[in-house]
Parts: sequence; structure tokens; C-alpha cells
Amino acid sequence: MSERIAEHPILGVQEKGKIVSFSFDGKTIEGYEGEPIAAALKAANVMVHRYTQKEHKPRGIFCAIGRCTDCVMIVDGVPNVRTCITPLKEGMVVQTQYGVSGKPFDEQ
Amino acid sequence: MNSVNDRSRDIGPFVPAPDDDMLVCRCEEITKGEIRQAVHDGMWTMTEIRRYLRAGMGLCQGQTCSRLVKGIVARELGVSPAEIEPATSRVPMRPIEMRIFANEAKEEAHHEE
Amino acid sequence: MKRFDLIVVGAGPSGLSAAIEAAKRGLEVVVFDENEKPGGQLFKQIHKFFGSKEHRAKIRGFVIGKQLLEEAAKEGVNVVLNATVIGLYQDKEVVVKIGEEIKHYKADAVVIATGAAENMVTFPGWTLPGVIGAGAAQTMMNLHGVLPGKKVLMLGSGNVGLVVSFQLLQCGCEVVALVDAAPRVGGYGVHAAKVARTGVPFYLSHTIVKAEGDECVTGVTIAEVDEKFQFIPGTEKHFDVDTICLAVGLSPMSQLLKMAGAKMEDNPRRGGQVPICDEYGRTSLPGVFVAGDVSGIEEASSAMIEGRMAGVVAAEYLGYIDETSMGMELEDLEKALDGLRQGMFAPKNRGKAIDKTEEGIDISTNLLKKGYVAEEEIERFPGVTHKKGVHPVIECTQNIPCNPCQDACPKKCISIGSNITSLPIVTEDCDCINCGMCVASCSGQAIFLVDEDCGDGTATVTLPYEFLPLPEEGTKGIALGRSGKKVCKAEVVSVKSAKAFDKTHLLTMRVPKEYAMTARFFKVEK
Amino acid sequence: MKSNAEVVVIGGGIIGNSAAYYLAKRGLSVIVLEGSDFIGNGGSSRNGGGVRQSGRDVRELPLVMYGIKNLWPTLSEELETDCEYHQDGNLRLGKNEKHKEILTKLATNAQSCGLDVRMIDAAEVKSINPYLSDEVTCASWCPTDGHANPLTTTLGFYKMARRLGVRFISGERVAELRMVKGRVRKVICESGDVFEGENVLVAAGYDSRAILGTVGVDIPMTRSLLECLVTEAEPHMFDQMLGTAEADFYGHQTKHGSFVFGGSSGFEGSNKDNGTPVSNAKTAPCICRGIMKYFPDLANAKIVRTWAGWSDKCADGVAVVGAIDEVPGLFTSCAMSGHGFGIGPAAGHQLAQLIATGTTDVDLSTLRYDRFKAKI
Repeated sequence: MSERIAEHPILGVQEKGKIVSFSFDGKTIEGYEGEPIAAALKAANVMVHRYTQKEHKPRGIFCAIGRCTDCVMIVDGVPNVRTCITPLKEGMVVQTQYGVSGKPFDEQ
Repeated sequence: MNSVNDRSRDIGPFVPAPDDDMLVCRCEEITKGEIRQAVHDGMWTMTEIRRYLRAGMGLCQGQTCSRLVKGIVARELGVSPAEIEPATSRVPMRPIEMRIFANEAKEEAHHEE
Repeated sequence: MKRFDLIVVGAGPSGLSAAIEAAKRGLEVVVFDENEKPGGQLFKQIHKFFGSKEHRAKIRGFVIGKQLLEEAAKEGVNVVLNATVIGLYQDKEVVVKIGEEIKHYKADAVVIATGAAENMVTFPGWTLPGVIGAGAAQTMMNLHGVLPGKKVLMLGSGNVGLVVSFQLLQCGCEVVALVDAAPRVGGYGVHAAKVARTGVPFYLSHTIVKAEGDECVTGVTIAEVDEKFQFIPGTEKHFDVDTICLAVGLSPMSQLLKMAGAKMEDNPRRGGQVPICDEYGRTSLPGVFVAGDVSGIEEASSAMIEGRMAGVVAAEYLGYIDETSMGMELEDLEKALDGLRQGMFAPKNRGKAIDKTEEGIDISTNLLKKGYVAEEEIERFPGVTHKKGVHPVIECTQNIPCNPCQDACPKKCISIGSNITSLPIVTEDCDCINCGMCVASCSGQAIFLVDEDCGDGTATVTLPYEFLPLPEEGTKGIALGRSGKKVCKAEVVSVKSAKAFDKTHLLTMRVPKEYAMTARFFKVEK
Repeated sequence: MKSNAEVVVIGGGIIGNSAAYYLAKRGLSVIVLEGSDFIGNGGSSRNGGGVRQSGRDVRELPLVMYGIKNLWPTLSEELETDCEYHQDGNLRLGKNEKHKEILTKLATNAQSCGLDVRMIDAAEVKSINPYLSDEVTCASWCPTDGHANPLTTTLGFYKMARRLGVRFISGERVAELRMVKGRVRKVICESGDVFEGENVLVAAGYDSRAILGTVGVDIPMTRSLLECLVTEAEPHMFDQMLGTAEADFYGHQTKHGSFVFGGSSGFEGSNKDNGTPVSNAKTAPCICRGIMKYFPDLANAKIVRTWAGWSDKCADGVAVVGAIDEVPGLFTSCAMSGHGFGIGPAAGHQLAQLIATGTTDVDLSTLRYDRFKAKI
């Protein structure tokens, strides 16, 4: 979790709670329970959340507050989940979204 | 009559620009060139642009691009962006699952004991 | 249907303030907020606020957020989180998504305090992962404790761009450049100066040509623009970055009001599409009020006052207070709000190029172009004086509504007077005891305690320091000038931390005495 | 700018725009006046996109069948706009014996007009659309029905009509029509603007009633506020147009992947608005419950938008299309009764022919404005 802020000069050491594991495209990643899925992914250096329907272009976090909907992914089989505001839970299955599907375009 | 209502006003020809392939509506992947072309096809309001191109009709419902689209339309029409009425706001303010939208909470009892 | 006296939408500074004032006057109030945590943007704002005591000046935003929540709880306000208002229907019917269901509520009065959303700009590559809003950066680092990136380019020199740049530095990111297409820095000079002196270069009249990278941002090219905002060929500059942060203004999030049928206007001075309302937030719909950024982009401090006004007006609308007492209360609030809306950055001055301070002093042009006051400019400001022994040097050069420094000094060495926007002056009979309270109290981090001649050929400079790791006494390093460039070698002679300083540490460095008036930041040499 | 034309069209919806287009194509000069600020802002943009024949009153069938045969298949090319027309059939679903009765009667009537529509059982329904719930026990099936995108279709007609020189003015609400020497001629607007036409076509939805009333013509109609909703894009599931015997929901999956569904809460006839058509808090949840009964798999699909629109409902549920003989020069197409989109291009096409030549390919006599008789 190299991208985490260990201690902040103003906010100090943030209490983050329990560490949970979840799967991202088949890999197991750890994050803190209840933090947004996007935060856990960012901490694990995952930048690309999805590829767009028309142009197949990568997208990731943009607004981080649930408005722009760019960070959507497939979570537990459901597409278009806004990962920046969806709390992480133990055992979640998170997948890169291709268009509206979990399958890469060449397999669709 | 405001400057947008007379749809026969001459706004000049469509002139291609080098940044026409710039993506403006992130959700629906609509480019600046498509928006400019739509204006020349008569789509002079945000509402018509939305309906014709789907710009601002995606998952975020125009929360990110509407200001940008408005600027492009206004510039193409040679008017101030303030003259371009924004598209209507509609329920729901955020995307909501059908099963949740369908699930109306039972009325709480009026006289609690 | 469950009916409340007042439903407030948004638990940010204005919404909470409205709820508190209404509840105080006997209204049954509920606040809905879509977020997991209340406070709106306050919990992302870790800097000390400007203003005066009544505006909660020198208190950090997130602390103000906690205070508001405590007050709301005390007054019996019900704050419901994870509660997304999906619609404001006719007859003030508010439909809210809470958990796995939707609930219908009626209200006799509604305060819409939904705040603002960030504006965006387009450039080739702006959709690449790694291009983020400044708000996103704040959310990630200050709420979730995750670094938004390691090497960041900031676009936008308004207060958001400046404050977020500083926050990025505080959590250890490198800010490679601060860029703005405008020819002048848009935000407070003091915010710019505290970023510039750490070594962040400012590029005004520049903007992004393109973001580079295939899967995510790996670099960015900027170039200078002419007065028509067209790129000047040959001025391109490239930076290796992993993150591009956009801070190009805010727009009111007024969709609920538009949906409800409130009369709206596009008002560039208010930041975009806003409901037409009076100065207390009454919209064209009876019983529907607005407060905060949704009715015009300003600061959190003014949002809180607007919220209180809306709460008072709603209380009168529903007959909980009479018109006379409303009038009296509004008068006080108006005064407080008016105090904040003064100075060079007041809403009425937006877009105006101001050349002189209220005192008639020429504004620092270097500050507006480069983010810092040039050496040859600094001496003309009244806070910059010379004296034997330790004395405050106040590098506050623009008229902004802020005065905590004058109350901070126990020896009354600093004076602003009754006009809150006046530049602070160091009194003639200043008898500085080197307590450091002024340094820590300055929200703009613009006050330094300087002993220009320690008698041994050296000088000491005490500066506000909010970074980790905190250098220890005896650490050798370099002193940076206001420009962020090295001026000389320096050694830390003391680091003071105190509860009263509220996490602003006072770092004192020793430098050769000829650098007493130029050394303004300390850096460990690597 | 000229304020007179051979035809003044009142109403910038699918019918006004298509009539303007076909008139201009025949070389006539046309002015279109749209009351709202937006072209295609009434029912034309606020419907489920059905292009269907089945389920209609037999009186409307010849006109709609004409359109499906002659206009819709080539409309996208003609309008240089993707109208997203799909001719993949219409399933009208039933869940019980009562529904079966309703559907069978509709199908039998339509068959008498030569329409290919028949009753199918649950197994056949499932073979056509495997996503439907087991509650569905029967359906009427019309393979030549379909759906299109009402937004792009309406605006496509507008674009092409404008290109042919039709003058469009939005935000121009018509106050009254005025006769000149025994013929309707002047169109007086609330703004004070006056337009003159040798012919006037009124195609202004429910507002047509008040406008026609100014020259003493009354078409018995009421209005109701209908609502639709649209989901986020979903993986492709099916291409048919759907409706139900109970009329509790209708709609289709669009080319974009989103589902557009309309439905009813039962309050459509009495819901109020605030000056613009607004949705009612009760309706969308009710539509969602209706949809989920038929498509349980869509429970997690997210609704991104809901909207409402006034439907002009004729006393006998059938559109009024044609010339108003007693007022020379006056034509109308109104009281479309909630199914004006699919029939719209044909109505515009036939009215253009009627205005230009005095004749029509389709016999419009069953849709006359003066057909209304008391019940005893």
C-alpha cells in the first residue's frame, strides 16, 4: 500500500479500520473496509477502471465524488458501479468494465 | 424573439476546425465537431443537442459536459452562453437501481405510541 | 406522508448552518446528504480559514465541520447521511434514496444547499486516467488518505488550485508546475506565495497543450498563450507527470431547483445557472430557500452566513419568529456577510484588474505573474518594517477580509484597525517577545519573525511550517527565497510546536544576515 | 424575413416537421411555428418510440400501415439521420385469461385489415424474448411492428425541412387563427407576430383544441400526463417493441443499450404540472415495479432519467387527421391519443400530399374531425 499517506502533517495518522481482501480482475488486493473501492484501487496503483464503449479508451477516477461516473466498474457482476462512492467489502469481485461488459472487447 | 428562436438566421457555413475530434461529452463520447455540426443542422438549444446527439444524456446526465457544450453552441451561434437555456433537470438526480426506485418505504404510522 | 417543518438538502457549511438556526427557533428539521460523511467540502479543507472571529477565522475547515456537527446535534437537527435526494417534486415533496429504499417526505419549507460542482476544460488527452479534478485530489488525500499522484501539474491559479497545490505538497507529492491561462494569479496572493516559496514554478498565460500517455497520464505539455488565448508556437514546455489536476472554477449544482420549477438565471458573476433569489435566499417558489454555492460561488465562510440567513428566513416563513426579530437577526448576519465580501477579491470586484491597494500602494505585479512578491517590491508594504531584535515581518500585500493577526499578538504589535481588509501594520512601539502567535495565526502563512542581525553575522527567520518530516534542531539545509530558489545555506535552530499553534510549527533557521529579508523557506538538501 | 408562406404549420413535433419536410420537398413554401423554445418538445420527444400497427383501432390502421410499408424502412437514409428504426416485431403481453381476451379481440380486428398479427402462447413468447418472466402466459405477435428513436426522427425531419428552406420559429405561441374572405389565413401569435398562409396545418397536440377553437372548430379531447423512464446502457438483450394488455408498461431497448419504458400509475388523467410537464413522485416507482414483473433481470439496471409529457387523448381514442372542410385552407392532425409517433411520418406525408394536390394515397375519411356523434 505504497500510495497511502502514512502520517499527514495536519490530519495526523488516519484511523482506517479493518483490512479486507478483494479481487480485481482475478488478482487479490487489500484495502480498508468501508473506504471507496476506488481509493483501495488507487492505493494499489490501479489507474484504469474501464474502457469506453465507442472508442475503447481508458478511464479512471475523475471527480471522486460520484458525479462524473467515469470510474464505474463491474462490481460483483453489476456493471456501472461508481467505485468512488461504493464502500469496499471483504471478498468483493471488481472487474475492469469494457463498454458495459466485463469481457474485453475482442471476447464480446 | 430571442436570438435562438428564428432558426433561419444565417450563422454561416460549418468550417472544420483542428480540434473537432476533441471529446466533450465523456459519457457518450461526443466530439466538439459533432456538436458544431449539429448546430449547423439546426440544433440551437441544449435540449435539441441532447436529443439529437445524446451529449449529456449518458450516465452522468450532463453534469460534467453541459457547461462545455453550452459554450460550444453559443460560440457557433455567435451569442453569449447566458442566452442558451440549459437542458431540463430530471429525476433522478443520481442513477438509481430499478429495484430501489421501485421499493417505496411503507408510510410511517402517523400516531406513534 | 411524514412532514417536516424544514428539509435541508446538503449537509455542507450552508446546509448545516441553516438547519442549526432553524432548529434553534423551534422548527423540526431534517438534513439529507448523499455522502457518507457530513460537512460537504469542509472536511477536505485543512487550511486555516480567513475572516474574523465571527467567521471562525484561523480555524481549519475540518474543525469547523466538527463544530457545526456538534452544534447541529445539540439543537436536535436530524442529519441523515447516505441519503440522496433524487427529486424535489411539486408541493415540496422530497424523494430520498436511503439504503435500499426510497422515501417520500413533505416539507413546509425547503433549503437547497447542494453546493457546487467543478468545471472542466478540454485538451487532447483530458479523458486519460490521471487527469482529475482538484476536488478529487482533495477527496483522495484528505478524506481517504491516498496519494492522488506523485508528480502533479496543477491547472488553475484560483484559491482552489493554490490551496490544493499546497495540500498536495503537504502529503508529499511533487507539484511540478502551477499553470493558468489567465495572465494573473486568480486566488489570494498569500496562498500563491506559500506554494511558490516551496519551489513550485508558476506559469501564467500558459495552458495545457496535451496530456500524454496511452493507458494513463505519463506527461504533459504546456505552452504560452497570447491575449486571445491562442498558443504561441515555440513556447511548449514538457513535464513528466503522473497526474494533472484541474482547478478551473466551480458551477452551482442547481438541478433540483430547476426541476422544481424555480425561476433560474445564467449569472456569470454567480458562477453559472442559479435560482433567482433575494439576498436572504428566497427563491421564486414560496417556502423554497437556497444558501451557499448553489446560489452563487463563494467561500465556505460566506456559505455559513448565507445558511444562517436561510434558516432565519425559513423560521419566519413558518411563523416561529416574527418579522421584527427576523429583521434584527438578519441585520447582524448581513453585516458579517458584508465584511467577507470586501476587498480585492470581493464578488463585486470579480474580473476587475486592481492595481493599487486600498492604501494606495502599487500591487505586486510579480505576485500576480509568478506567485511571489519580488525582493524589490516587498519593502513598500506596511507590514514589512525593520527593527533591532526579533520583530514580525508581515508579507500581506493584498486587501482581503482577514484579521486574526491583530488579536494574536499579546503585545499589540500588529494592527489592522476596524476595516477588516486593511493591510496589517507593525506598530511603531512594537515590543515583540518572539512568542510566535502571529506566525501561527496567519491563515495565509505570511508572517515571519525575523532577527535581522544576531550580532554574529547571522540572522534568524522564523517561518510557519506544515510539512513532514519536521526537521530537527541542528538540521542543515538550504534557505529558499520567495521564488522557491535557493538563496543560501541555513541551519534549523529551533522548532516550536504548541497546541495554540494548531499544527502550524514554527521553524527558526539561521542564515547569513544579508539574507534576513530574502530567506523564506527551509529545505533539507538531499 | 417573410412572414407569409403557402403553408403555415402550427406545431414543431413529428407531424409538423414531417409535413413541413414533405411539403418543402414538393416545392411549397412553409413556415413552422413551435410554441415552446425547443423543436420536437411535446409528445414527439416524450414517448416510448413504438412504430407499431398492432393494438391500434382499425380506423388508424391504413395510415400507419402505409407509413410502415413506404416511409419507415428508408427514413434514416432519407433524413440523413439515424432514426434507429428496428422492424423486429411487437409483443403485446398478457398474464391471464382476461388479457388474452383483450389481445385476441385486437388481433382479430387487425387481421380483418390485412395485418399479420396473431396470438402466441407462453412458449413461443419465450422463444422470441427469453428474458420475460414466467408470469407471461400469452401475447399478440406482429412481426412487422418495431420501434425507432423519436428524438432523432423528429429532429431529422426538422433538419431536412430546414435544409429545404422551411422557416422555423420556436418560442412562438399561437393565440388565434383569423379568416380572410372565407378562408383561414392569418395566424396571430401571443407575441403579436402575425403570419399568413394560404393553408394552415394545426398539429399542436392538446393545444390544437384551443387554436382550432378560434375558428369555431372543436375536437373533443382531454389530455393526460404520461411518463417514461430510461436506464443506463445495458448489454444487448432484445430488439422487439413491447406492450401489455394491461397497458402497465411499454418500451424497448435502444441502439445505445438503454431501455426506454413508459408506464402508468393510474393518475395520468388527473396529474397536474407546474407550467412545464413534470413527473409525479408516484409514477416512476410504479413503472419500475411494472417492468420488474415482466423483466426480473432488469432489477439492477439503473434509471438515469424520467420525464413526463402531455398526451392529447381523443374522445374515441383515435387520431384526427385531414382537412377541415368547413374552413377552407385548414388542416389538422391532432388528438393522436398517445400513439402519434409511429403514425407521425405517414400523417405528415399524407397531409402534405393533400395540401399540395387535394388527394391522398390513404383514405383518411375514418379520421375526420366531424365524426363524433352522441351515443343515442
